[in-house]
Amino acid sequence: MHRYIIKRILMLIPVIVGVSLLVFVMMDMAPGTVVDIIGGEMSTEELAELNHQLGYDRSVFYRYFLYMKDLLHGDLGTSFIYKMDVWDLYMQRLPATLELAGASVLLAILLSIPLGIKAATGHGGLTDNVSMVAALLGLSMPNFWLGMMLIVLFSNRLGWLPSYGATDGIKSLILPALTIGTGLMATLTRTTRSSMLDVLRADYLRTARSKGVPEKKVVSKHALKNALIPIITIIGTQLGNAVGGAVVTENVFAWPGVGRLIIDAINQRDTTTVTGCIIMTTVMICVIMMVVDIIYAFVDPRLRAQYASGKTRKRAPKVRGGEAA
Amino acid sequence: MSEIRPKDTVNDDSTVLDIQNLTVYYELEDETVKAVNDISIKLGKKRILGLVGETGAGKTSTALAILNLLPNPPGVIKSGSIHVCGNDMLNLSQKELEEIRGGTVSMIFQDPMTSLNPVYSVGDQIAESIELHEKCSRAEAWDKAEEMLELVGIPRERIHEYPHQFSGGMKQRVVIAIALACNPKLLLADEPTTALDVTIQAQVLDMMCDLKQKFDTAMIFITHDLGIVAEICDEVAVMYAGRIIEQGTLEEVFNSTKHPYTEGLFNSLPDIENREAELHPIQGMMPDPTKLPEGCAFAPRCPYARPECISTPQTERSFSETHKVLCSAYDDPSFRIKREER
Amino acid sequence: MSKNTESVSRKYRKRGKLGEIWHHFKKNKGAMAGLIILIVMFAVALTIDFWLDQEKVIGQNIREKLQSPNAAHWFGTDEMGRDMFWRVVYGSRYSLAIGFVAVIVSLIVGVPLGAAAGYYGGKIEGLIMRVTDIFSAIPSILMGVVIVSILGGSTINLMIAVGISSVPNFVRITRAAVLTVKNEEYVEAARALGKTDMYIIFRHILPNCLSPIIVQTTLRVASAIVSASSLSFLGLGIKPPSPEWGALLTAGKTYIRGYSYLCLFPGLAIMITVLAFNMVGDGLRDAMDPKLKR
Amino acid sequence: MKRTLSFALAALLAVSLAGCGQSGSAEPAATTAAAAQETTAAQEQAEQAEPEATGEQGYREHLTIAFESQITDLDPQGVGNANEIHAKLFNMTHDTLFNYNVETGEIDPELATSWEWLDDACTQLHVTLRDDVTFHNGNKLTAEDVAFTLDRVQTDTQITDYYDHCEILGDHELTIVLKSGNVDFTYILSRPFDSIVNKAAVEADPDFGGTIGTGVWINNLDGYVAGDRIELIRNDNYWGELPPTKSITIVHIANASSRLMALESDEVQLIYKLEPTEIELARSNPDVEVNEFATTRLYYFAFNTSAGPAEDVNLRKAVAYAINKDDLIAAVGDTGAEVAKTFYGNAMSYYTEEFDEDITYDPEKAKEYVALCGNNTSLKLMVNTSDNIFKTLSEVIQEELRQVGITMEIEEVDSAGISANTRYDTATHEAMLYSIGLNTWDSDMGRLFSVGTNSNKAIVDDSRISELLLEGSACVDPAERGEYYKEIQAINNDQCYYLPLYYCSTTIAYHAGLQGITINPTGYFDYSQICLPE
Repeated sequence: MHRYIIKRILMLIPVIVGVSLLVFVMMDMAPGTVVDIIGGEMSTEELAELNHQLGYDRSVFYRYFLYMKDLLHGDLGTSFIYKMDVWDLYMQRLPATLELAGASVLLAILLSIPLGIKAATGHGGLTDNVSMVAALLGLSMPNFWLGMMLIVLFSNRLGWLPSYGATDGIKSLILPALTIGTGLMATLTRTTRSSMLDVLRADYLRTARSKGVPEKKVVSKHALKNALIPIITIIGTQLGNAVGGAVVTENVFAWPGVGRLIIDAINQRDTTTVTGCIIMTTVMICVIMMVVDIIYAFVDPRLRAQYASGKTRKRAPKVRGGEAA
Repeated sequence: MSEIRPKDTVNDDSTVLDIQNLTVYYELEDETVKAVNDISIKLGKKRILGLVGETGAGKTSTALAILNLLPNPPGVIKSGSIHVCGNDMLNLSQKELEEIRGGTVSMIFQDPMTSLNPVYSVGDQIAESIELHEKCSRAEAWDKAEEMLELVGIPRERIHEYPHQFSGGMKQRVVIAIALACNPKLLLADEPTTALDVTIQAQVLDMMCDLKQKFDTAMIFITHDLGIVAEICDEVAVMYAGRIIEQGTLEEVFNSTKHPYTEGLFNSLPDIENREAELHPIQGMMPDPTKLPEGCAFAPRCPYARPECISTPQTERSFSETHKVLCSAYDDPSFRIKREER
Repeated sequence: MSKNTESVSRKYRKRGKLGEIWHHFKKNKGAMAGLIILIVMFAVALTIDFWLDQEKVIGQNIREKLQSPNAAHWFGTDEMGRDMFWRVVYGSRYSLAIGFVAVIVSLIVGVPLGAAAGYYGGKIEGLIMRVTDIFSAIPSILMGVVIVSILGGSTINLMIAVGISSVPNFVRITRAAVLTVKNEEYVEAARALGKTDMYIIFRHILPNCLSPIIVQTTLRVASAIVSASSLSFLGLGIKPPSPEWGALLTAGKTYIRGYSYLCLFPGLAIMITVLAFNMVGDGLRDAMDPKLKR
Repeated sequence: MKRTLSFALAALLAVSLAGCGQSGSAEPAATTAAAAQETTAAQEQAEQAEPEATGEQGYREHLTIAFESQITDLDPQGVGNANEIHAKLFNMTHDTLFNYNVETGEIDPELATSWEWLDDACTQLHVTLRDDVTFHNGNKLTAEDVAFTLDRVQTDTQITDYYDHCEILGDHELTIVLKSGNVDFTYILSRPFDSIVNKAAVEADPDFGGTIGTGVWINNLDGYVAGDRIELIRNDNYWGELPPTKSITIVHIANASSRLMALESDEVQLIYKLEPTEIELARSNPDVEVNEFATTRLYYFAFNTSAGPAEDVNLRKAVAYAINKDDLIAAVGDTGAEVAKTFYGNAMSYYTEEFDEDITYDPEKAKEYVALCGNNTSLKLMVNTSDNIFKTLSEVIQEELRQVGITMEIEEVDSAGISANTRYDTATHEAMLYSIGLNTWDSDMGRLFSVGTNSNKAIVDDSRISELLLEGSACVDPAERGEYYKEIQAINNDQCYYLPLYYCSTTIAYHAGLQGITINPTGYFDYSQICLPE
């Protein structure tokens, strides 16, 4: 397992180098630089001076080189917009993002897995049909639209829940978590169902039944554990996405998360902030995926054996069911 | 072919399995597969019935029906009754069924590769059955599981290992251990050796015979390998397109074959003593199980068939108390198949 | 059950592959409903210029601004007095076009890359997949934002942005599909006959990978429409006065407190379209893969 | 030396909005003198009613304000934060030397108790400071801090073009020396961006030392989430009057509708900028008070006069005559907006009616000019997508130009893009829509013409205008100055470098009963005294 984790971390390095280069180059291609944002009414000379200070008179690769040199020392750089270390900026936003990601994923897990199982075991029945239609609807709803409609209904018309920000504890978490959670729930229900359906036809379930294992236990013990791998994969991916910042939802709810920070930073050409946050996101996703892999190992002894031999998982287990955008 | 000799018939009153007029359909959206059509089987204690037939003849469906484990939908038992040790399998509550499955009857499935749950250790899977039926503690169940494992020839230390750590033959032994864990009265073995290579086949067969002696189990042995049947079975039933077309003691069926299909089966076996001899496979294919004819389903392939064979329903004909054949050719008292003439 | 697949495979021979797919597809009520919705939408989108006066869509009439839905204006009017119904209807053009072109962009880029990675393996695969990893490390919506910032806001650029951000998906899917057929006998045979790699890829491999790609395409069109409207929503959209749905939503969000119908209808339009694509995609997937038939 | 303020400005006066909720808020509080009197009266009432630290009337301890854009920097001299939003914060956390009195248009003392120009050319300003002021960190305010603050200003041409150095005469006394004369320098120093910071604090912590000021409110950095929220705690050692409110949170809610909804559900108590269409809705809510008033923010259409099709003055004129400014205002829905004839709105001094009929909506005339343009009748308009108003304006203008035969293509870019494309030295735009928050003093519109700076969006390099601007700044005689500024307006109307469109109005809305807001047409509101009786 140790070897596996080390390998995983080593594999992260080229991705970080590549991602940060990509961000630098792309941000450089976008019209304007951070100097244009902060240099609102400056004179040509002042702009030139600022350009020089921030390295914008040199090529993008030079700036990238400088950035990477700092990164080697663990320094994510300084934001020229917020006049803060990017690390501090990120850490200011991370709790809200994690809160939202955790809440929505938890919501999805609590609702979707039982529902997906119910749909699969009662395949073709009422629960199945209703939940599949609902899931498809959930999957098809643009979540910013859903968010706006929820705000209009629950905070404006009914006045039950706050409409913005992360100020009111659980209460302010409900609507945004529901907004992100809907898509998640839809995907997860579909995944659970199809994964369960695949497993429910497996020979070993017949074996279990022929042993006289009660149907409930056949589903909850024998089938579920086998169906879990794709479910965990989806949860991991979704959690990863959410940790990267549910950009649009955060925007709708003025949620102080990482996604909104990155968008603001992109709009203000704050390259260091964008790069730093995306690097951190990559790291976070890597950590999540590592945890997911470790959970895999608990669930599936075959994968455990694979890790023990130090091999990384070749591919994510095949996942069916639509992905949320 | 090995020598056929009559086995001592143990005449025991208690019937372990009694199937009467069982019919099983798979009802798909736009068609119905008639998998099992009106079959009856009776099996006494400690007897082994060989259920023989081509793929798709309805053998596995029959076995699953006995456990009332047909995949539903689409599988439905249309009519008939099944009694195992006096229990009406088709009218039991779910709970009673669960008690019988694995306890009184258990089944060995065809493919050991997929029959074991990959995410639980073999010990867990054996002990589960014991725990359920013998009402014992978890530790006792595991002890028993270890014994079972040893019984089927796997070192007890491997009890904590997972299916993927075993070879195919070993897995089949585990499956057998699971099936035998609770000393079932009836064991349904669905081609337990097909997936294994020949040397291992022999081992497994030997083991099963030993175990049968030990536990006094009655057995339905599903196979299409007549050699195996000859070796271990007491009785034979030959299935074709969902019907039992010939049924009798091993001796009766092997030595005085009556049905043209059974004859065809024997003819298509290679003759070890005469390597030069030509093989005589049965011509044609199994009929579409969704469109079975009124009469004999084998008629299109039957060398003796007459036009009315295919249109008139067949009647059962008994040649002895135990030997029954489903072929209208015997309406003509002079009719003999070639094998018998030889 | 074995019998099941047997009879299914028999049917294959009878109907031909396409006929078989259609046979299964049309039995799926949801998929058919989706298909009908899409056909209607396409018909409207393609012909609308012939029967609808442009003036109805872009003509401003300040005096009638911000009317709630009524008999004259079914979906109400917007802040410039334009009829929302016709704007939403007309917007289908943009949204469908964006969805399709975006996916075509990602197909054109993603499928050859994925095929090359899967077919050649080794260093080429390593390189392509690492680059894909890097691209997919950036959340796709952010990728879209950056690309639109680079290219500037316009319909074409929005399509490109959405298209590029879903390239990694197609690379992965294609590669996985290619890997499964790469070692099939017919490919070996073609190789043994000395056919060129290009020939083998296009003639033997890709045609056999089509079903996952087609299914993915349909589902991706749906998500491309959502992504595009999200980008529009973030203010990186389409030039006025084009009534693209995302742009309508963005305009509407400013009035959401008082005139929420301005958001409601474009949102519903997006939802129904995406739903239709999803249903068709699901239907296709089930129809194309008999072993997955539910 | 000071001028009298025009009547309209008086109408926008500082309002303490205690009483006007019952009667006044239903009408646009904008433009009549009567309204002004009413609000002033209300203010007096409020002042009388305000209990002196006794518990007779309870006040909410905590208030939340929602801003429409993000605060990125808590330091008044931070690079790139000279805008309305940051001004509102600095007004609360910091103090300036002088206070611009919106009512009188005069400069009042703030940290400076007295000042005088030592010479007629207005190059040396002698300032005496209060001696009872401490910073949030406990340090005393000294002349050192003032000099340090002014030296710190690096990127603000309004300061750097004039400021030379300070001569410190004592702990609380100094002379500010300018490079060239500027009558308006005290006005410039009243801007919140020139708030005084503590030298010791900044030197100890260059990143956040600047957040320490002398104002009523202390930045609580522990609660600060950059770009999202700012926590303020009352400075009980403040030298001036203290509000009863104990703490304030400033949050960023970008969407106007969301802000209103948050206000209506009492999640926030004060918001700025309502969507014009929602003003009536907000007014119909008894828990919400709305105030609408004119501002000095000018929306304008600028041509790139240095290159491209708009080099042709005929095209510029054609566009000028084709645009119907009233229609624009109607399309935006800004009922309180005021058509701009030149850079001087009637809220400002030097506004004259002379230019009112100079350029008016006249499609026929526009067509005549179009005819003079030959083939040069297409124009690309660069529009900032981050503000819906620009989008709306561009759509209407596009339609109006189409009527007279000019094809205008709209090119959407974001804020950074528009800045980058319209840099003075490398401008690539053909025309653009933009807005500028003008200050109320006369020379401020010079920013539009200042050669070599980024605020010169028309890339004007008109030597006569530059000359007039310099002379105007250094001229003490109001009448003479007026002539200079009049000539600049005439030149622009003749050349159509800029087409001033309108001065927008804006709205604040707040929880009914909220008091203590000081409005400023520049948008530099002072919220430091807000409180909400319960």
